[in-house]
Parts: sequence; C-alpha cells; structure tokens
Amino acid sequence: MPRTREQLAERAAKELQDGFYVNLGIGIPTLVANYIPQGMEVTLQSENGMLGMGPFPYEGEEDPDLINAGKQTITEIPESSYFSSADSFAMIRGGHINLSILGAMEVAQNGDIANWMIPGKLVKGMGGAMDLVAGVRRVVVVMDHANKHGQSKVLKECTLPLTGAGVVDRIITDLAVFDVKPDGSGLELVELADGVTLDEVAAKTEAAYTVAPGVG
Amino acid sequence: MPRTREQLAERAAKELQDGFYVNLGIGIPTLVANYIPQGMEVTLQSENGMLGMGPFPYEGEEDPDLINAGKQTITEIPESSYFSSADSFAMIRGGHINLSILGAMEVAQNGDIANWMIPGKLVKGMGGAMDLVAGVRRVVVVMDHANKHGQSKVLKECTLPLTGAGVVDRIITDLAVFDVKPDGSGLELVELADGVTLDEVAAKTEAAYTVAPGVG
Amino acid sequence: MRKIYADVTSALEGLTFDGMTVMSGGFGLCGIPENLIAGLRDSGVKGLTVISNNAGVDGFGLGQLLETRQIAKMISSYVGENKEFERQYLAGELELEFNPQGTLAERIRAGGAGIPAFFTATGVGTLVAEGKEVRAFDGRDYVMETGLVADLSIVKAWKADERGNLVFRKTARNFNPMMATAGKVTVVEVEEIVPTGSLDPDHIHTPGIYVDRLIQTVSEKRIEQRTVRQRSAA
Amino acid sequence: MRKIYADVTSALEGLTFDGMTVMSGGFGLCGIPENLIAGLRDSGVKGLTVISNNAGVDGFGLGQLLETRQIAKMISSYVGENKEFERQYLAGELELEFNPQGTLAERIRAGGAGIPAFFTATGVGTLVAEGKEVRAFDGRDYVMETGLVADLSIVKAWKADERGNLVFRKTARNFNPMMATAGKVTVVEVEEIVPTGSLDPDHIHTPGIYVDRLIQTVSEKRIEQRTVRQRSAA
Repeated sequence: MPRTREQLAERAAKELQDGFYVNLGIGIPTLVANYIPQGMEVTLQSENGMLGMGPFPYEGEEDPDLINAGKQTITEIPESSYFSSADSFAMIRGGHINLSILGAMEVAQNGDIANWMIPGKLVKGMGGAMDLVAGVRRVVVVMDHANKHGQSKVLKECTLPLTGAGVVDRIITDLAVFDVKPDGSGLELVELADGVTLDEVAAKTEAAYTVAPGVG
Repeated sequence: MPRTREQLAERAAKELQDGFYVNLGIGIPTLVANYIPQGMEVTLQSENGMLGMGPFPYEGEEDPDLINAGKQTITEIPESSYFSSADSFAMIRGGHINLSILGAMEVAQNGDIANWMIPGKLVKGMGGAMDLVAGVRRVVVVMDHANKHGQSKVLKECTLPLTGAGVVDRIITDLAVFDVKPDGSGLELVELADGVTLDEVAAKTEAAYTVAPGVG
Repeated sequence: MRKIYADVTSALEGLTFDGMTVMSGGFGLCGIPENLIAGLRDSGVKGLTVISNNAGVDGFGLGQLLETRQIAKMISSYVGENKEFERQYLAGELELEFNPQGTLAERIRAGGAGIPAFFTATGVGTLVAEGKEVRAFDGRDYVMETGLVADLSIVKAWKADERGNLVFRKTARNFNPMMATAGKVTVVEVEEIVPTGSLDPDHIHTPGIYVDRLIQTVSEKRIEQRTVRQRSAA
Repeated sequence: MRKIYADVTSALEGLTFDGMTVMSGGFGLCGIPENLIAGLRDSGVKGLTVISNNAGVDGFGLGQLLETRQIAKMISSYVGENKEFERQYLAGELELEFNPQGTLAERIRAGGAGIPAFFTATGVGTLVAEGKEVRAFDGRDYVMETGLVADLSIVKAWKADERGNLVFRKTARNFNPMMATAGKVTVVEVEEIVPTGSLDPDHIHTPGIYVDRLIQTVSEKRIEQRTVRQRSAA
C-alpha cells in the first residue's frame, strides 16, 4: 500500500546518520524530525540562521524572535547557535550540511528537480531551495509518486522550471525509493513500499529506471 | 625647518575629523594617535580584527590575546569590538573606514604608492597595505620627502613595485603637503612646513606639481 | 551620543528621495524594522526599490508600503504571504526580481564588503542563471552574481550602545547584519540603548562603524505562524 | 562527546599525509594553534603547503615546522619575523605566495562558503594582479581571486562546548573562524571545554558544524612585541 505522510517521514528518517547536520524542508520533511532514532545525534539547521533547532514551543512560550524557515515558532536546545543569513547560506553553499530532505513537484531521472514555480500561476519565489539543492552534500526528495491528476512526478525530464540541475541523490515516494545513479546513467529502483509491486511502480513512473538486485 | 617625526604625526593628526573611523599604519602613523584633539571622537581600527583600539597597556597588564596589526600589545576601551580578519577586511574593502594614514617608500604624482617591496631585497610581504590603499575612502601618506640617499620620494613615476595604483589622496612630508588632484592632472602643493621655502621643495621634488594660491 | 535620534521621523529626515533603493532587514516578520518601515510610509517617499527577503503581510511590515503604492520594485526570495502584493504584481504595477535566498544574502554581504561580483553554484541550470555569465571552476559550473548596495538600509537590532555597536537576538538576526554594511546610510531601531562599555566587545555582532543613526523603539513583533506543541498530560 | 580527543596526537591521527595543504590560524603569534602545530611537527608529515597569515618566529609557532623542513610552500601576507624562513626562502628551498591580507582572509572565507572566485579592487595595478583576470564593474577595475580550501585546518579558540561550538577571545579571533570553515577536516584546540548549553547561542562565533575534532590544551601564548606605557607618576 502507498505510504502515508507519516510513513513517508518515517522512511525518510532512515536517511539520517549519527552526527549528521540536516536541513529539513517544509511539509512532510518537517515531520522527519519526529522520527530521529533515540540516541542518534542529529542537528537540524534552519536556513534563516540557526543550528540546533528545537521543537515547537509550549503554548504561551512562543518567542517572536525565534522562528524556523517556515516562519513557525520554535525553541532553543542546549547546542543551539544563531548566525546571520549570509553565514547560514555560507554553511549551506559550502557543503557543510550533510543532508537536505525536501519536497518536489517533479524530479527527473538525471537528478533535476522542480519545486518552486508553475508558469502561469502566481510565483511566490524559491526562498532557500535553490541554495539547498546546489550546496548540501546529499539531497533526498520526499514526495508523492504522482500528482493529484495521477501523473507521474518521477520523470524523464522535468516540465517545470528547475530548482536545480542534476542535484538530487535519492527520491522517496509513497510507492518506492529511487537512487539517481552518480554516473549519470539514470535511476535505480532500490526499494518498494510494503505491498507495492514492481508492476505498480512501472505503471505509475514516467522515468526510465533499472531495478536493483533483490528488489521486488 | 623640516618637520621631526613628532611634528609629522602632529600635522597628520589635522587630517582627522570628528566621528572618523581611522586606520593608522606602522611607524610615524602610529604616533598620530597621540595627537587626536581633546573632545574629538576618532575610532581607531586595527586590521587584525578590532575597532576602538586603546593605548598600550601598563606593564604587567599585557594580554597576549590583544595585539594590534604591528603585533604590539594594546588595550580595550569602552567602545571596542572584535571581529574576524574576513570581517575586518570587509570593513576596509567596503569603504567603511574614513581615513588611512600610512608610510611609503615612494609616491607618484598620479597617486601611485609603493611601500612593500624592494626587488633584490628580502620581501616580507604586503600585509594589509594593499587592501587599505584600495579600500579606505581617503589615503594620506606620511613620509620623509627624500630617502636616506637624498633622493626625492615624491616622483613622476614610482620605480618600485606598486602597493596601489592611483590611490593616494594626500602626501604629508617633512617639507610640504601635496594633494593628488582628483582629476588626475597631478600634484598640488598646498602647504609648506615652517621655515621651508618653495625653492627648497622644488629642489628636492622629482614630481611635477602646481602650487596652490597663497602658498609660499 | 551623536548617533542617537529622538524618533523615527528625525532618524529618517533628509535621507529619503523618490526612486531610491532601500534594504529592509528581517525574515518573514521576524527582526523587521517595523517602526522605520512605518516611518518610510509616513515620509511619503515614492518609487522605492526595496531589497528584502520577504514582503511583509497585509497591513504590517512592508505590506504597509505596498498598500500605499510606494514600492515600485522588490528584490526578494519569497513573497507568499501578502494579498496586496499578489494583486499589484499580477496587475503589472509592481516589478519583482527573485533571488535565491542565499544568493540574496551573499549579494548584500558582497555589496557591503567591496566585492562587486562572485560566483556561486546556486541557480546554475535554472532561470536564475539566464543572461548571466556561467563559468566552470574545477569542473563544476557556477554563475556570476553581483554585489548589492542601497541608498538606505533600515535595520532592527536588539540592543545598541551609544556608539552604535549592535547585538541581535536569536533568529531575528537574519539579514540585518549584512544590510547594515550595505547601505550608504544605515538607520537602526533597537529595543534598548545601553551605555557604551556595557556590551561585551567579543559579542558585538555589528560594530558601530556601520550604524549612522540609531533610535530606541517599542516593537509589536507580530508572529506570523504561531505553532505550539501540546504539554504532556500531567 | 564524540568530537573530543584526549590529546594532540590522537586528534591528528589519520589526518596527515605528505604534500597536504594545511591552514593554520592566528595573526603573528596571537591565536595560533601552538599545540597542534607542534603535533604536526611530531607527526613527521612532509612537503606541506601551509596557508597562514604569518610564519611564526624562530622556534615557535610555524617556525617549528620550518626548522624541520616540513613546509614546502607558504601562502601568507607577511613573513618578516623569522630568520630560518628567510634563509630557506633565499636559498630557494621554500616556495612562497604572497596574498594581500584581506584577499587572503576573503579567499579562505570564500573557500569555506562555496564561492570559487570573487572580484576585489585590492592589488589591481600591482604584481598581485599579474596573470589574473581584471574586469571593470561600474567603471572601476577589479581582479578575480579564487577561494582556498585545505585538507586540514588547525584552529585555536578560547572556549568550546562538547558539540564544538566555539568562542574566540579578543584579537586572537583573526583568521581562525574562516579557517574552521575551509578545512576538509578541522581540528581545534581550546583553553576550556564547557558543557553544552553553557555558551550563549547568540554569542557563538563558530557553530559546531565546522569542528570535527576538539582538544583542550594549555597554551604558552607568547607575546611577540611587548609594548607598554608608563604609569603616570603618583
């Protein structure tokens, strides 16, 4: 069966490693913070200028000077530090963040990603997404396999304007997990969601891909 | 009579203005700090990462973590702040320092300055001098008019490798003060030291210059 | 004390002119110079180019300058939270330049640091790189971006001393320190002005050299997305 | 606690190889990682390219690595205080690249910030610009300089917490924060390791993300130019 939002977040949390510094995008990626394994040291970065991001505050303890990149009120933890936006993106652009988990509208088999703009619709802006996909060492996309019209979001080529070209390392969807092969030869299906078949993925995926040994 | 070192520093201090942020070079320029007029707010920058530099410490109060760009022990004052070398030179390069007073081996009539390298001799490096002459809003050179061989240091063209091209605004020597005309047309003699004649300056200056009205 | 002004009006006096470029600090509504923005509105200055990561919300922050049509152009990374913005933009009344957030931050830092241009991998292969020089270094492509400066920067800090040394608080720091360096004139509003010497010199975020005028103000500090968690049952 | 090592030897273990590039913090003898420099000497690593504003003095700081001929090349802005340096350089045994101090600082900052190149007015029209691209922006000439990274950065801070968040003290900060960002691996020596949570998050100079290994050491902190003033007569 396709993964739920919570299951997607839980699966994405398996990308975390002890000692990692991680930036989580808005939406499902934010939920990944709830699935950090006990005892694993994972430090969350918020691109508006914080390393070591804590959970949401208790009611009445909100601080207007303390928000995350989604403008939500958050809290401080013992290892927290604050810095300017320039220093924050120096950290991102300089390749110091181990992992970025973010959502997408489309991902292509060459690692292109589109998640900021639909021509003809109001464009709100790319925020920090272009910096994150270009700068973070490993970029993992978490998204539904298909859009609301049932069309594959895992494509041969993106149709929307790109956020980054050739930057995605792994795609986690509600149906499957694909790796973007580092040699540029395309996607490899490395995992199926519980109860999902190879045929189902094949039917719902526009992109070409190989299947890793032992999958399916 | 030619100005002494102390008189040169005293004359150079007349370049200071209330509210100025100033970087003083090594040697005679350092002495300028002793001639800041009472009540004038002048903040000294040290390019190794300090704004608001205090005087030398009393004996026994030296702090190895607190030095100026000449590696001398110094002290903190109430308005002091510390920052990294990158931030310090961002301040310099970005044109935020009002005035730099520094020494030179040679200055040319087009504002070129040479003060870091004598070919064939051991070169110690330019330190922050190239950044200062390129970045600070107003560059005033304080130096002897002639070198130890009696040759003019105020030249048609520099003979030594440059520290900066067309960057000097004013030259204060033991004999006279010249402005580098902003239109690039050369030097103007704007002041004579007490007891020094136009003829004496003419005899000891290689550069071409005009004489400002009322001088001599 | 020469940097301290009595109020917003005097702090902005003589600094505004139609068609000027203004940098305005803050991320979302966090750390915005809300009193100085209101002061710009009251000044009546028109045709502004505003460099700010976001555009405020309807009726607050830069939303106030949009309502009065004082802004001709925005340079931002994300502007989603503002209906009046949307209306003006879709009607072609407002020019908009999107920069990736990190590129925007770095362009401002570069402007203040005397760096006219730099290369970044952000945006290569996207619309952002169109019309810009792209060059390879060590086998990877980078796009050249230019430094930004402004006629006026308005900045919000937490505390200042009388010489203009600034300290920011938590994530309200964001774009404020770089903008303080990139304005030809920088005006700062703070919650508290303390005597010079009472801030630790090792902990000053913005040295006073970047601060031309300073006012102490009371801030509403509106919260954009109030998000809380439940207390565990006792 | 994973970042904390017992001593210099273990903190450098596995990180050194002949021909590597090392950044070493400090200005003069102020804020140098003196224990880690001695550790590099003891490691016996050879053919180093060392990026450091200065080259220490005879027998102290980087002077120790010069004595043992472990340095093949220096990238510095000023190296005046070292006779052994002078001898090796004049004998052609040591390669030397001079960078203006601000350009050096910015190249390191750029290297750590993912910026492969930037433009600066510093050095235009001088030997420093020879062989480099010079380009005009707004009518002024600028030279293109490239970012610097190192295989290893050794850094001296004042305090660290157990997660590697760093605080520097006074002018001992200098090149250390940028170098911490530009090393593939960064090893830091501090005077005191404090419990995580005891440093004010608003006042951390270098976030722990830049710190791979951490040791607590005792520093001699030698003074290069002891300069004092007279007390007024009582």
